Amino acid sequence: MRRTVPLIITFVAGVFMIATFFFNPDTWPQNAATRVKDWGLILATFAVVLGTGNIIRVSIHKARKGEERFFKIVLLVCLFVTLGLGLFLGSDEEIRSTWLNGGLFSGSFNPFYWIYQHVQLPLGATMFSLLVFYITSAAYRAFRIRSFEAGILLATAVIVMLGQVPISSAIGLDEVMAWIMSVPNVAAKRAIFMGAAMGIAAMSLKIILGIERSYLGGD
Amino acid sequence: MLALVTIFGDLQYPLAKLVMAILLAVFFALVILYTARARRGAALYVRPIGGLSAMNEAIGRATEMGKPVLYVPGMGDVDNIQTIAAVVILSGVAKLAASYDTRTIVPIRSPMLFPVAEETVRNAFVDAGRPDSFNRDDVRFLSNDQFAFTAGVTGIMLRERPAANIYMGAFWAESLILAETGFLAGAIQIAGTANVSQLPFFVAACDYTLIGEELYAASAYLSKNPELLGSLKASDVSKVMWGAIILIGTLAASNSFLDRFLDRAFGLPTFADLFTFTTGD
Amino acid sequence: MDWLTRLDRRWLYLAMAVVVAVPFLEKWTFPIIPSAAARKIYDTVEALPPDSVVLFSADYDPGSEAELYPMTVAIFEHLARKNLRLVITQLWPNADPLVQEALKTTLIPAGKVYGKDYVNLGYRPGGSILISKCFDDIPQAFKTDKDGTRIADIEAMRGVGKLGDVDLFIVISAGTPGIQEWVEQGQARTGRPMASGMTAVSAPDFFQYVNSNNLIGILGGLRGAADYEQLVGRPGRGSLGMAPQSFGHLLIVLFIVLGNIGFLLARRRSRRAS
Amino acid sequence: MLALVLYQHVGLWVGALLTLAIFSFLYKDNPVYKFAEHVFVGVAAGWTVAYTYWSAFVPNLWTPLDDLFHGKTEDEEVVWSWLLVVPATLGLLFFARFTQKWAWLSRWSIAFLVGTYAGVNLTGMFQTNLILQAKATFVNLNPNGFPAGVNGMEQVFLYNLPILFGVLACLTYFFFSKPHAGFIGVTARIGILFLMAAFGASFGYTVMARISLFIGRLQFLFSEWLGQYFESLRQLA
Repeated sequence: MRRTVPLIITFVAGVFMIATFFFNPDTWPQNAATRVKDWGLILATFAVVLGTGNIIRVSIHKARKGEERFFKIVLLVCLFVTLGLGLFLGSDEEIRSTWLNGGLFSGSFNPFYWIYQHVQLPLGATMFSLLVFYITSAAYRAFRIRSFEAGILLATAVIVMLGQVPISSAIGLDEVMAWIMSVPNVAAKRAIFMGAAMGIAAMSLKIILGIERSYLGGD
Repeated sequence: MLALVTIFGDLQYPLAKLVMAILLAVFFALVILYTARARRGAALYVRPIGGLSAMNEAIGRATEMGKPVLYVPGMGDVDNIQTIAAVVILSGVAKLAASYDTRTIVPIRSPMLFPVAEETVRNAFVDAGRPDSFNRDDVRFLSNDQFAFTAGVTGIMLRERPAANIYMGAFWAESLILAETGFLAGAIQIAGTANVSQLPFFVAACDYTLIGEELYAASAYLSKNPELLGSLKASDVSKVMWGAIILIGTLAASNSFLDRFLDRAFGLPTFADLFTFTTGD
Repeated sequence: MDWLTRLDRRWLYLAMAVVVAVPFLEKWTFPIIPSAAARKIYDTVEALPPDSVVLFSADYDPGSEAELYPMTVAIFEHLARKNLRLVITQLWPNADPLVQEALKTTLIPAGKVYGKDYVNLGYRPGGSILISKCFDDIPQAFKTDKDGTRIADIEAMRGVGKLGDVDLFIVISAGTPGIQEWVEQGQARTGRPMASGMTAVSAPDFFQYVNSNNLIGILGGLRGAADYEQLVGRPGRGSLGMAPQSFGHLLIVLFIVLGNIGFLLARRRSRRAS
Repeated sequence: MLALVLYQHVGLWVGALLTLAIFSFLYKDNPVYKFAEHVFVGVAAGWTVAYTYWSAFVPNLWTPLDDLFHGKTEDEEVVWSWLLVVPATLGLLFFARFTQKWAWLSRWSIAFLVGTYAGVNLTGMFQTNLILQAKATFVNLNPNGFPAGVNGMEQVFLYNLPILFGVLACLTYFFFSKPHAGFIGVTARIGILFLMAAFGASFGYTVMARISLFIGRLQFLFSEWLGQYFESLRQLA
């Protein structure tokens, strides 16, 4: 039961998904496959509860031990306030249509959405924007002519960066850039994709056949 | 042949799917064949992968310094095979670290990965003979939000000061935020991903990077299960086969002779059409 | 010279912030020489005979407005000056507000008449399947325009029954469905010229279509928008973005050069020492 | 009125101060950043649960089951609604981990997920990342085989041949079962050069997009936030 049943489940689920691939769209096997894929969403909702429970547990544990107590309390307060507001106010039709269709929420004032818009969005966008600085320091530090390979890395990066400065067209640098983008870039990416696809196919097959089973926890 | 086409029913373009089914079957056969050979004990040469030996060194250094190892199993969900490869590598890393009595901190983004990762690390400690050393707080679900997770991981890097940061699995824009912060914190960094767009950043900012298929190969190495290496051989044979297919395709594209021959002999369209899927596939 | 290799990263950060923020806040302009790719698109539009049909597909949404909206405006501006028929389609559900906004500043002030000079067929789901249907029969695939007018009753759609009747495809896209689908189901099957614009991040994936002659040219990110704005002589958000971006790029290149000078000097010194 | 104040002023101030708190990290880690980080993790966690509840749990599980018990389900949907018991059970099995005795049951859920997506990925990746990429590499190497107006020599020697060679060389780099020596070694080395050129190019091309993100934040800080107090800054938007 402990070892065999999970392996049977994996095998059946995997073989089913592979088989349905070969049917036409809008035939029952393909529709069934879509349903089964949707079940993943349902499982995810249970897992989210599990994960959030872990955040709460670890935070309380740390706060008890006095490690960063203030910050852990801040975290817990933010979590429970957002969660509470969300469960009560998240049923708002307009919010849900915003979630589904993207764009900005235009409905009447809603504290839950307020938190999303004025806390979560700016924090995420700012974290994202830190990249412009990290890309600078990474380029400075890593692009050294240590070897021929490193020299190539550096040279293409510099050509492409200069190629995007809008006066580069005067000396045809944008053409050089276009060549780099459409020849070495395309060739390397294709090979990576093809190699990775073989790696994925081999790994998936090993999982389905039960040869690779470490994801189920040790033997 | 005809029977197969019939089984596949009224496909819009049965040919490409049929060709794919055959190619897939050949690939499966190769994997099963070489796995069976490896199981029977045939010696298989496998070339060394730089990042792997570096991982051992990094864990060793963390142990000497008395600091933990940070292992980020990617931002992908369990539906992404990269994540599964990351879990397999995690079980190897955690086992090695556990045998040195070194902690492995594993921040998690995907809720569904969380139970899997916790189980993996716990088992690693059990296998290393130190079940009591496992600390449940070390496998942490941080956040499902991409950048909240990133903020959380950078926090761990700066405050718990792991001596080795290992990033394996699927990564997106956060890759460089993680790798640069890790560098500032002075950790040895090893990355591995098949997300092509993020490879440049890992290559630039980390000490070692496993590129694309190397990630899957590494998981086969680390699972310490000789038969798993058989699939690497199968994948190599398949690469030669695909190289040949590409050359034939190029020949066909360069000279219409081959296509005319296919047409005359089998009533087949062009060679490239064997690999052409139509809309909706 | 050791400091050159070990510059505190915070100086880099500060320099980057200044180099991007100052030109942005001060609205500096940067000279723009349009790329060959943008010029090729411009020339193709210029060379279209009067009454030609241009199909413009807006396949993006507000998420990539910053890069793709300026492009849309610049291209519309160009089309507004020509005597062409413009057919607008959308494969993404939230593109319409942006299309409307762009029309308001370009075709409408130019006196173009809806239904006669241009038509907006609006969003339809289906992606590549929709394009494939259009290949055979556009009126059948779309049935009506955005406002519910039957396609047969629209003057601008006169003689436009299938994709083969289109003289130029222009596709601005932020992802899937988008350029790839239009190339495979539209351009490749009809052999008509196609131009496209995309976000900078996705641009590397599309250069190969230029080399295979599927696309006559591509506009990548804000730079592409700036190039086209320059060509039509209407500087906008694209052109404004060029100064911070160019200085940012030049700064990184400068840092790379400095770092390498320091690195090479240090290496030479250590070689001499040994 | 209160809503307006909250939106226009309090909201912008909160957003702006949190933005600055994150930027302060560039100087060094500090309590203000730490505060923002913990707020972020807390809010995101609460938001995720609420979001998943309303956008996945309710529409995909609760409503169909509720309809089923009230006889509102359409006939062709009945079977699928009943089958929802399967994912619901598998979801609940996650919680078996909290018991000593039944912990192993949670493996069933994991096995289902991993098996399903292994199957999905296997075919999907084989098609798009292997077959279609290989097909794209069927290049024309005949300089005379191009349409009129295309420079055949240029196409072949500048584009098609290097791409073909590059793909094969990079694939050689991914050889695991042969030592990288001799012919394979040289080819693999050339493959590495192609890989490095591609990485450099992608790196350089991404800078532009990252600068735009930072400009977006500047726009928020100067135009939206300070702009409402200082007219001269407002036009930046």
